[in-house]
Amino acid sequence: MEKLYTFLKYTFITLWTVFIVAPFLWAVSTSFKDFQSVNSKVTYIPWLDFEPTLEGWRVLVKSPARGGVDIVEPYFNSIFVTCTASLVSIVLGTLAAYALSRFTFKAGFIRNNDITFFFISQRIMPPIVLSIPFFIFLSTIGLLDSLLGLVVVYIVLLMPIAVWIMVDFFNRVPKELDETALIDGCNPYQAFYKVVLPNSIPGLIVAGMFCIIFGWIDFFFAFILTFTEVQLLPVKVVALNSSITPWWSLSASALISVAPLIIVAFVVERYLSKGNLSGALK
Amino acid sequence: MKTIKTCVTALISALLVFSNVAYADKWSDQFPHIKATGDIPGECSYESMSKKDYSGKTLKINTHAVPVMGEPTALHAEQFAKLTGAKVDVTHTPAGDLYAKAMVPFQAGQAPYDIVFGFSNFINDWRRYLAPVPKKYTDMKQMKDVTPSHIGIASWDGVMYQFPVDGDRHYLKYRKDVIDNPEYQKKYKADTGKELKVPTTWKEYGEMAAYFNDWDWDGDGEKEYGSAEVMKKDDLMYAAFYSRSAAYSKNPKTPGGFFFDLETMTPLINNPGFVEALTDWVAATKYVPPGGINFGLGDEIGSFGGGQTLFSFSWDDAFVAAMQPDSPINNKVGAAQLPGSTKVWNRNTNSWDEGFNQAPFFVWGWAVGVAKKSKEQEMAFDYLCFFANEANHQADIGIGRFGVNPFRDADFQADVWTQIGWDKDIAQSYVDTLAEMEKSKNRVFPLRVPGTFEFNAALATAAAKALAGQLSPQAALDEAAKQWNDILNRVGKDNVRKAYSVGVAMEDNKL
Amino acid sequence: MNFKHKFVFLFPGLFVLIGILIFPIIFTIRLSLSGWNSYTPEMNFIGITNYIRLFTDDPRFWESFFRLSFLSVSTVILQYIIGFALALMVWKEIKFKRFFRVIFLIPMMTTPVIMTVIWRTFFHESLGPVNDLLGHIGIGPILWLSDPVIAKFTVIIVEVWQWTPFMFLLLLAGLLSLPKEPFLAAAIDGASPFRKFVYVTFPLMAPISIGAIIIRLIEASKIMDTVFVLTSGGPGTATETSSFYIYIKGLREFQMGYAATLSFTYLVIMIISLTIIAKVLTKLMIKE
Amino acid sequence: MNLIGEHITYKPDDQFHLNDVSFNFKKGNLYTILGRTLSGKTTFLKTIAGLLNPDSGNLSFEKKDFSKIPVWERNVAMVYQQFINYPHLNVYENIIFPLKQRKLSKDKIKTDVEEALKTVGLIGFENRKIQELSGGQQQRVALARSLAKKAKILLLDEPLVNLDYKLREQLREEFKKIFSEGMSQETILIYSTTDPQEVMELNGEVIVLDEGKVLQKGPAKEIFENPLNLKVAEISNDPPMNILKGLKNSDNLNFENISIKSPKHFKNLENQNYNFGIRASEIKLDDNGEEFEIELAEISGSETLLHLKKGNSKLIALIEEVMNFKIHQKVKVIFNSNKFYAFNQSGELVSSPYGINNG
Repeated sequence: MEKLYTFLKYTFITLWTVFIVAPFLWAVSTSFKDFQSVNSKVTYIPWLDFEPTLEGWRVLVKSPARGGVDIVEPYFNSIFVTCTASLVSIVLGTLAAYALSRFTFKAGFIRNNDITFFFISQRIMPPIVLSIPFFIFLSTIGLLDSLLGLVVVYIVLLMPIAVWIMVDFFNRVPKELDETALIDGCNPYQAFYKVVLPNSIPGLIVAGMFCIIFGWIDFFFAFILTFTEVQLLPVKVVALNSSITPWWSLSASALISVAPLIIVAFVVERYLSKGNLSGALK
Repeated sequence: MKTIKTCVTALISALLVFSNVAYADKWSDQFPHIKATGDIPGECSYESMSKKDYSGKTLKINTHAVPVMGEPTALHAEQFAKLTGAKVDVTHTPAGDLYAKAMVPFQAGQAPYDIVFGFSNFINDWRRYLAPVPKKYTDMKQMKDVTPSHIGIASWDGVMYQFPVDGDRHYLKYRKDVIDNPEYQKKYKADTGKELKVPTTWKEYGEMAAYFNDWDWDGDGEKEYGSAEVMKKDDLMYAAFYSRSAAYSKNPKTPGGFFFDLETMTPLINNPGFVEALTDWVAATKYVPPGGINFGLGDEIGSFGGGQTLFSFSWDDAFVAAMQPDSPINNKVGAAQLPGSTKVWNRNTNSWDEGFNQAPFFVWGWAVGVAKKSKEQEMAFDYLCFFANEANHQADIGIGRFGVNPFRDADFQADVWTQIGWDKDIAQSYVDTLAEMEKSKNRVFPLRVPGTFEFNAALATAAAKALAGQLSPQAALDEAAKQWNDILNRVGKDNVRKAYSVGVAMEDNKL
Repeated sequence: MNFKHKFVFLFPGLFVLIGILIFPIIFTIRLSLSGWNSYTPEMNFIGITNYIRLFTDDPRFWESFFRLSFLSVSTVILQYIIGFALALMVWKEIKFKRFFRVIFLIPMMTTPVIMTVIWRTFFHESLGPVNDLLGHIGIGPILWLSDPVIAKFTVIIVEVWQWTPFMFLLLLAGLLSLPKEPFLAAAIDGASPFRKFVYVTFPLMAPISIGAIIIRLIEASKIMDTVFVLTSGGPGTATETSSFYIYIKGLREFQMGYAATLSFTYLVIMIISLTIIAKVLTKLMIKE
Repeated sequence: MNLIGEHITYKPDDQFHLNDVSFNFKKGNLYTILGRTLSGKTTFLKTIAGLLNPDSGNLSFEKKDFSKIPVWERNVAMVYQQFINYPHLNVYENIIFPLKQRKLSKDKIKTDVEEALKTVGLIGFENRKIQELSGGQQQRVALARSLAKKAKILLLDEPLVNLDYKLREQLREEFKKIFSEGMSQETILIYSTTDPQEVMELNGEVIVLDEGKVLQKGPAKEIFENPLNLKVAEISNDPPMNILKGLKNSDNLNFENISIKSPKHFKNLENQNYNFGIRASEIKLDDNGEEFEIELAEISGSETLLHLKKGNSKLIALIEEVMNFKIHQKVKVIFNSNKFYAFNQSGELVSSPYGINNG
């Protein structure tokens, strides 16, 4: 019985790993192909099945005038916008989440849960609902086609995530902890940053990771709200979709765009392995 | 070494038949793109542009994704910047989003781009936001060479809003190595009792495609299929449907509208002509590659260009891609007019008129305009003029991935194509095909009315349902016609009629 | 605790959110009462004409909504089950634990709009590896993207691939923070692993499960990039979802007023149904 | 110079957590709050700490209105039942946390901390992480932090309840010592518990709390001897006092089917129905007694708890030795009738073996 379970477990894990890795392997292989190797028949292994070329990768750093897309600047733009918006969202979201977790709010029929739901409900809206109003909003305040404008929009996208994760996290941090801090002479702000915050790092890491992911992978707003001054990575990469879909350079760009987040995955995993991702206070 | 190279280039250039004297000059040294011809004198030549000074100014352009149109836009932007000192910012956007990307700021009263690329059938929606092309440019020599149909496409009621930089049409591409193969001709005759030749009707097209479907007829170890077509319900598939419908529904005896009856504004798209075309098309799902029902233009180009299918019809791209030197079917393809039909619907008599009918579809192509709110209109038009100057144009049309296709009388010369390595008879069939389309008196122009997108999307949705087997062709087109009526009511019949009459006038050869 | 300081914590975030969103929401409602489109781009007032059209003459929206319900509910259920299973498997000691954990996280870090292109090539019926490999063992070709029924499952596969990690991470974090006592008690009672799961693990995980499911439902309901890139809603309208339909009406056909009507209606339906789902889940999963 | 509460009521969401509670606590004294779970003990302590604001009533300390002073300025200390320490700090940092917060001089901090560590017996553990400590040690750290602070009011909220039996016993002993020797006479010590035995051992002033209401106030002995009513009798005894409904006549106390000779101290009671109370420890095994059936036998430490049944009467008897019984076994018990309490129909104490002296 035990053996069967172990066998099934490893089988399942292996199958799932294959499922996860397969498209990446395919992307790696495809990124070294050209029109010819993609369109005549299915090929897998470089040299054996097809003659590899670096063209798919080169396109990503070539200027558009040479048929490339030059993702270097957009890459850094994306990092900047994602990190800034995540940081602001985390700060504001964590404060709000703390308030919602610890204090009681009442206004008419509105209670804490309703406020939390209000935050989360921002994510219900399909991006298309917001795109036009945001466009007009940003153009009114003069932030269209700017990094700052994107940061403003991304805050709306990301703060709900931060609030959701952190409310959940704070709810699991015993409130006696902050009470003890208050009793020990901290005012609420000191209690928050001297005691609650240092003990919330695991929660902040998860929230931060989700913010970074959701910021990094957004395409729609970056697409609608920028013109020429500012370009983000996904928008730039999608501009490779000409009449011919260039499988090779899209594969290369898919790999390149996921790369920085793999670091995030390792950081998160490290906290998971230390066993204190959310259990620090148990 | 360099001098030898230059000499050779010059020699080759000299042999070309361009009316202008071609020679390597200081401009081609600086801009290798035009090394074949050197600068060709004109109002917007390299020479002329270098005399302008736009330093300190910025030109903003939204163009298509790289490389089709996107690469030449960026390339000429770079050249333009070098020549005039201007700063040129270029953004690249996938085809499906070009409309919205320009339309959102237009409607919000903004002009983030001085120059917007799009399709020629955007003209009715866009023209109120675009600056007309000034007389200075319409009178230019390079404009005189543009064919009348392309002037017509770029204009609205006689006013040119889009600067001609490209020409587009749908035509048939076929595998010459199969159709002209005597063995296959014999085999086909034996098996079907019919001749294997370039199909002249959609029925023949279908029979041949079905015959050459799902077996390895080029001996590469992979299966080949009958036809690659744009069947994916996106922004291009209804164009394929119109191409297939033109022969059945564009009756030279019944002027006054292809999509609507101009008098009553009744949608015509559910008449037996269109139903016949859709029935053909549903049958076509049997002879496309696996997944062919989900092919977009890119898939079509990849499939035909990769040697997977016998036929394909749509824009130039698939043909030019197939003729690239590294293509597996280089010089194995032929071009011909879209197939016709042996009957055409007559809506006046409510019956079929028997007899061969063929109607080329001047599907929209790349178009580009200058925003009315742009503060740099002069520079913007200079850029476009420079983009399409003769030296650039001649270099551009030879590069398949650029997507710049013939639209000037001078382009319809076989030599233009043989010099980039095409076989002579292929080049000849290509230019003949294109030139014949220009001459035809039974042409169909794309729908350019308020709500164009709604009309086309409604049709595409209905056609897609028929292709997927969700509805019968008649039911699908009835549904589309009903939606067209709804759209008409929303938009206002008179608005649509007014706009549509402009296109009908071109179809009826009145412009 | 109740201090006046509580507002200092809450208000910055709340007001930033309200400040940025108030305009879009009011604008959307107003827009939905107008006939704004590509040829008349103005805020004319046409009353509830758009709403009448939506409720009497737009079966395609409602079809897309039910399709969306099917897709999002089924993907979320699958993600939950698989995510939970994976989390349980790498919760305790296992070989290469850290490797598997990282691998399992990675899919959600890919940009859907780019990654789905890879999937499209992956499932390409004649040039993709899946059909090619299946062909070697005599299966296929399967019409992954062009069969109305299979295409839905392809969308589900891609969604499950992309977002199971989300569930996995939340559930794993939840598992790792569970108190040890109930497990000790169960171990003393000699409960089988199955009983331990049913009576200890699962109830303890219920609150975090509900949160994760709701958030995933919200996100899954916005499914668009995947559909857009994989199938463009096709074949026919077989994979069209609400947000994709709204996108078509809005940014493709430029019927802004009508798209706003769709959006607002969609928003109201979603808020109501998510509230109900949350209540039902709480009732089902937390027995007190 | 007292901590005085007057008519304190706290009633969020229309449910009483504290209901008209008044008290007067003097410096240098130990007060124990006895009550069952959810009786309002924690609310009571938190109100004094300032973590909760009562809806009505006054709270003053040293003649100042306490309600105007926020928690962090009240100079109180509190130990929670869930060993609350700062997990991100080590033992030493935990203990100096409140001192640093008060910006005391370094030397003062050092001596205070060492003193506190010594008191709780954690010398040598300064650099340990909190997670590395056992529950008992964690609670000692919490206590040390409270002690080092030298607060004027020290609140302990069931500090021992989450520890295992042996540790509890041990720490309780230590607490007693600390309270009697280590505490300054300036401190008011308030200790809440559910455990009557703890109350007895700590031997301070007791407040019995139930559903937010004060049921009885007085010295521990008084509470034990004269519980004012059934509720108090129940709360202040573990196992709870057995209550038997019965009729007193001139000689006997008659329960359902038992008759016992009426004790002397009942002689002035009118003959009528009463609720008679008797502690579990006053029921003994005796072959001459009444026969009962054993429903359950629990062994705890050196004692055995017998749940007995006869007809509709149920009793708990505490046998001070470890014995093995079978369920449904019949045993005979006698009642130490001298230790009977009598409560009237509305539950108030009317007669006690220790002589009733309330008005």
